[in-house]
Amino acid sequence: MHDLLPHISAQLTNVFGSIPYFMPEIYLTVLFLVVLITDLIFGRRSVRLCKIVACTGLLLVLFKDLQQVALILDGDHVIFGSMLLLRRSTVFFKIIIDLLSFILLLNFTWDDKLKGHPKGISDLYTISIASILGLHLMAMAINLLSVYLAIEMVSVASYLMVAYRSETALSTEAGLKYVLFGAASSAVMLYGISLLYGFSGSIDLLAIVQQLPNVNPVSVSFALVLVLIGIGFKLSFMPMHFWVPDVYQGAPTPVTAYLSTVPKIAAFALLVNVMPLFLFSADWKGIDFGILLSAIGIITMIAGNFAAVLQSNVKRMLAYSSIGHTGFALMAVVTFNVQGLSSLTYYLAVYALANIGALALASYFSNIVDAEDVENYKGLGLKYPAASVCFVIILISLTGIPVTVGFTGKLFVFSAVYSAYEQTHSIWLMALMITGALTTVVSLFYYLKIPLYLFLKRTENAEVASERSYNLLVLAIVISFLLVLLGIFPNSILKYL
Amino acid sequence: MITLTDFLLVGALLFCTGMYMIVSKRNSIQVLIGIELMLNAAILNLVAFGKYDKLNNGGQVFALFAIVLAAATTAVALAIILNVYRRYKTIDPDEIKNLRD
Amino acid sequence: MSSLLPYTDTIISYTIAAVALPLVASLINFCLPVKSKLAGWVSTLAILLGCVFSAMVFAAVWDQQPQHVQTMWFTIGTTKIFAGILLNNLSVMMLLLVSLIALPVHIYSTAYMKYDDRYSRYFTYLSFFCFSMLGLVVVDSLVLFYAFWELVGFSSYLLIGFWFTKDKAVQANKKAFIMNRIGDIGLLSAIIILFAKFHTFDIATLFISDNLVFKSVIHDGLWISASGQIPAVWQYVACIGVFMAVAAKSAQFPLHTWLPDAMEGPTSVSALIHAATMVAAGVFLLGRVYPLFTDSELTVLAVIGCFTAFMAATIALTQNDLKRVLAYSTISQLGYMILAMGVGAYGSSLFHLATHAFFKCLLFLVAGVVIHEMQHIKEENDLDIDPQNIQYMGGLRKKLPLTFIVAVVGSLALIGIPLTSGYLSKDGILIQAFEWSEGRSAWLKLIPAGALFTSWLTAFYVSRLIVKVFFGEFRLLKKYPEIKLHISDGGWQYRVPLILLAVCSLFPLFSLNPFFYEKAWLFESLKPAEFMARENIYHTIIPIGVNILSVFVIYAAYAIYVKQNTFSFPQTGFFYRLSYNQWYLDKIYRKAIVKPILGLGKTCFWFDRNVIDGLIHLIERTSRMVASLTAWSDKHIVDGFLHLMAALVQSIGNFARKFQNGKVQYYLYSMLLIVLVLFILKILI
Amino acid sequence: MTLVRLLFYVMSFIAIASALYAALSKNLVRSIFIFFVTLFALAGLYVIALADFVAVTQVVIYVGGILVLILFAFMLSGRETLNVIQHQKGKFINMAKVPAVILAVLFLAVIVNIILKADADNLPWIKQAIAQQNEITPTSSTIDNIGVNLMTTYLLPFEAISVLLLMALVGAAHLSRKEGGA
Repeated sequence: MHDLLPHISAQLTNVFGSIPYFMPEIYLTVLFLVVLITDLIFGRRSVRLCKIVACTGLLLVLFKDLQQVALILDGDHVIFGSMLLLRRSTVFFKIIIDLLSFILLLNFTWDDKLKGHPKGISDLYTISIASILGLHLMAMAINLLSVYLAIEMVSVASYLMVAYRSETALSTEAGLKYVLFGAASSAVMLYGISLLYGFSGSIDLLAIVQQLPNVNPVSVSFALVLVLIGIGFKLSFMPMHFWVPDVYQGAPTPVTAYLSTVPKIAAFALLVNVMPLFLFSADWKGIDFGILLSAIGIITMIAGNFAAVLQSNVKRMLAYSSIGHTGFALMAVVTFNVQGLSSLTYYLAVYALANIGALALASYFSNIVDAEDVENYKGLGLKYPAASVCFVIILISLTGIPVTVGFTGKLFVFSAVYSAYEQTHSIWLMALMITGALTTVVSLFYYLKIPLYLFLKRTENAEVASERSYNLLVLAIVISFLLVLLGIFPNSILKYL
Repeated sequence: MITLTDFLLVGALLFCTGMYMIVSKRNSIQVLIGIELMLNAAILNLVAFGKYDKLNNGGQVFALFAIVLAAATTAVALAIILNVYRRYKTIDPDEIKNLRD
Repeated sequence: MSSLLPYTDTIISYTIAAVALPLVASLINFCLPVKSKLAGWVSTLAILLGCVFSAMVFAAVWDQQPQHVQTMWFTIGTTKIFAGILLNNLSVMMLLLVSLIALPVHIYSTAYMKYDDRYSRYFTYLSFFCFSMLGLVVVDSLVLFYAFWELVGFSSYLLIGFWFTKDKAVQANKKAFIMNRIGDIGLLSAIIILFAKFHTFDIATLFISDNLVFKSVIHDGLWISASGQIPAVWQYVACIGVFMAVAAKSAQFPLHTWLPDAMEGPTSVSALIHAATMVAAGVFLLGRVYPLFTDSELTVLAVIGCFTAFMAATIALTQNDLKRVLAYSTISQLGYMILAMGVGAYGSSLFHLATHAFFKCLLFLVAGVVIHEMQHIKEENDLDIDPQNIQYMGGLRKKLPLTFIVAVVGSLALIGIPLTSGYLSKDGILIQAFEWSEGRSAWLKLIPAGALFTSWLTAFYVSRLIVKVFFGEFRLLKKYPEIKLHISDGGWQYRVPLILLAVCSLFPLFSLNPFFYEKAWLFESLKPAEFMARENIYHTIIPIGVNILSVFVIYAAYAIYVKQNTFSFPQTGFFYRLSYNQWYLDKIYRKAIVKPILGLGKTCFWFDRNVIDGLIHLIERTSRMVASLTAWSDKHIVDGFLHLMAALVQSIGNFARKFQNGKVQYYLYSMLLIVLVLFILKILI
Repeated sequence: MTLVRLLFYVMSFIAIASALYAALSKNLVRSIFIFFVTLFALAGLYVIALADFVAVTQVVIYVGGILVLILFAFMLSGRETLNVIQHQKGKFINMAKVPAVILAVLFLAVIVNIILKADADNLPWIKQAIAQQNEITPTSSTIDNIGVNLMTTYLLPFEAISVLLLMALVGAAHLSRKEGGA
């Protein structure tokens, strides 16, 4: 006690000084409590109310995020005793996360299957708000403790969301697989963290980075790889991707949309934050993480895209494709430079937008004609032209064909990697680019499968379902419009990144 | 004097026992116990090194957080396992494979 | 970069208006109900206004200072990407040409598609196509160029498969799509290489004002320019890429096969896209990136163009499907344009592009009328015939007089008979090809010879077509004597476009002097600076030689196809009637001239039967062989390649999927095992 | 000194042996109860590592919380669950387990290898800590120090974890309650 007495006031000043930089998160915490209380007071009839509260609250948080843009003009801020870091890229990641989360929260009640959940979905709002708080922490964490805590927070929330429809077998099965895989990964990660702490005597990333060169490189590599497993579990890159198809398929569709986008963005933000751990000087004798990540990226792209070709369930196919996209985004990470970072942000944002659109349409078709498999999409294109055209646009964007924003996203990543390649002439970057181009072609095969079934295959039954999910349709139209618009004017976003 | 390496070795043994459990046990609850073992191995490491971090207590505080988080995860996992038992009448992870390629 | 002339802004806004109007029309039509008849007029009005704007732009820019404006589009890293509009002679010519051709086609379509269930969709697509094509010709950046290139392909894809309930249309659609993708890959790689080499996408900087490409040289296996040097192989790859794109879009060997199949689309679409505009995009691309090609690469172009022209012409000889014959003739004519590019006749190539657009569009619209009427007969009498098969036609000139006249004009232009526009442009190509081959190796002399021969073949198949359709007896009537015919040229929506295009196919639009192609104003503005004046013998010999022989060939065709069953001239014979109706009173004239001519005709006929027919059969057999060879390679090599790819993808996919057996512990095991192996390797090594 | 050393070996032996038994046991209930022993032994080890507060937390949360939770879990789910879960077929050594054994043993070899390579006792920061007397001695009390730290340096995680626990509570309650119940 006496050792710390002199520091207490300084520490407290630090804490109070940090609060202005922490406003969105404080709002989120309050929002969490408000939603929770609304849920408790109004019980099962509170779905609408919870939704309204959660969405308005999130808009407020978004507003606070935007205010933070002004705060970072004078440089980076380390807050709460080196727990969190607020910097330019973090703020943008947070804005993207909140925007997408807002769409996703709206989306929850639009899926008939999830809406029909007998226990009501107001708890889902509580859980997802807590999860968004975790995502915020993840995007800012620069301390092993905050990293671990944030990952766990998001993970626990995700387990709950996946298993949420407890009345269906598939949802619980997905939940079981997810929780076992996730808990095991986080245990492995914690072991790695404990070793890192042991090797450096600190849980602060910057202090660790300074200490690590004094330790045996192989040991350090081992600890780092174990930490990477925990992050990789959230990012779902090879070999931590095995859970993805099962979980995405089993989870309720809006939850799949949630899982496949925002945690991924936050995890990339986290990976960027902890990147200093993986950068070593040239005479480093341990594992070269640049090469390791490149190899992982290549294998992930191949595994995801090639396996997707053979899928018939739409959600499962999108799951594999999201693995492929992770591999592609990793490509931007391994450039280790600013341009790579901004292209990564852009790519992730547009990927997430398109993926939400695709899953919203999957929800839409599941609502109106109970179609889960590509086979069931036969001939729907003419009966539901608007939705089908949107689907095509969204898939074109996911593939990365021009005029849509997916193309510019891929182009930025490629150009970032290429400029890095021109400096380093690393064969791995070249291999990444080649794999990226190749798998983009491969992805055409499975993405085009959906339009193929929608428009070119004939179907016998001609009836048109009367009940329609207009909300989802509007969402899809807005998203596809955005995708095209941003594709034509890429600078409108890019100049801020 | 008990060296740090001794603690680390004990931790390593526990970790590998836990790992054995998570890949081999035919019962989700035992898999969960395996995970707890792995967590405990990590906590042991943290505590052992924490001895040399008197001022910041990094290791010990981390250990506390890890214990609490383990409790939360376990609670969630058990809730899910119970639901799985209701639907499948088994909690053998190997038997629960409706979702597959 | 932009010019400071005061009217620049006006010109640019006119250009934008011309390009954007069809897009607006397309969007409006998309919102209209499917069967709304308003759609046709919206599109037509848009293209009409576009045409006016294009004409104003054309008048302002033609032979004047090129206009170039651009604005910052976006930044990648430190590279700024600009977007803008580049107007020079080439692009304003294309701008005007496309809108000018599109206008009659739009008018025609309002009648032609009248009874279609998806009338407004058709115009949505058609306007969208016009927008993409117009955009393509004015943009200044290779990136935008590529985007519009894709859009052109996409809209053509929509239109070919417009009747997607027909299985053949879907197949044709797929084929066109795949072939065009191959070309797109080529174009994309060429663009990337150019960007890597010169760090800009700007067409003006690359090829026109700074002409970086032209200033770069290939030396010692390196491609050198001010911005650095890279291995010369990239230059070849870029050229191959461009060529792939050209070959796919402009249907050159070996990527031509999609075009004849693309005739499954509505005929008006064939007229606009697959005859006049889209297929010209490849030639236009060549025109844009012309400085990229070195001399030897141009020779390759010439060889391929010549071969394509020849091959397509031989195939056209034996086709019975009306549109198919025209499709092959299109391929053949595109071959001429590529050939012209290859021999350095840059101006002639583009000139031919312009003239060809008019007369080929005309011929397709004629085909549309004929097919429409045949379809009408078919439906009215409930016959089981193919309305496109020329074997069933004949003698239609009496039923469709206007169609017949314009068809003859179009055909003569296609053959290249004097007084037509085709004569001006095509003979220019032939003459320059001969000039080019001067002093080159004997093998290269085959190129102009081949082109010359092809032009006779052209004369033959075109005459055959016309004769079979319009002359002789109506063969269908012979087969089913009881059928009734209620056919006519159609309403003004048919007549006006036909007349308009027919007038444009004659010489006055292009040159006041009907015989010398050098005098055509279009050519004069496009020709290279060091153009050889009219000084050598070719300028006289070739036109005369070509045309005299062409006339014989036309006659031969006539003789074969009208009179094939009789040796004496029946009363319906052309010369017979000619003499009876006009020269009957003049016995001397008849005895002195007609008899010898008839005698000559007989000799010719004998010659035909024994020599030309033999030749034709030989050619036919050869072309059949070529065709089956192509089919075989399609089936075994291309398909085999695709199957191999599919199998490869499948096996990799299956490998990745093998891990997904649904058992979560297995997943964990795999994950841990991979980490373990990594470390065992790390520790041991 | 030797007594502590002896205690360490005894505790370690108990911890590892009981963990192994829990791992190899077919009977779930037996497995859970022997896991108690492991946790107690580990708490002892924490005490030896001079982390008394962590040791107490371990006993309170793990033994008192998690294990009771696990036991409750299948007690609540009915008698037949207990029977189904308890009875597992198979021999003590099963061929199907061999890959798992190989994995675990090889992993152990790798970890031991890297631990020995790291040479934990001679790490620079530890030497520095000893030199600066930043080392917990058996006489010093750590609890107040931890308390102060939790309220200052680790305030953020401390608050964040409360949100996490609340969320886990809401979620777990949602999942376990009967359908149709409010």
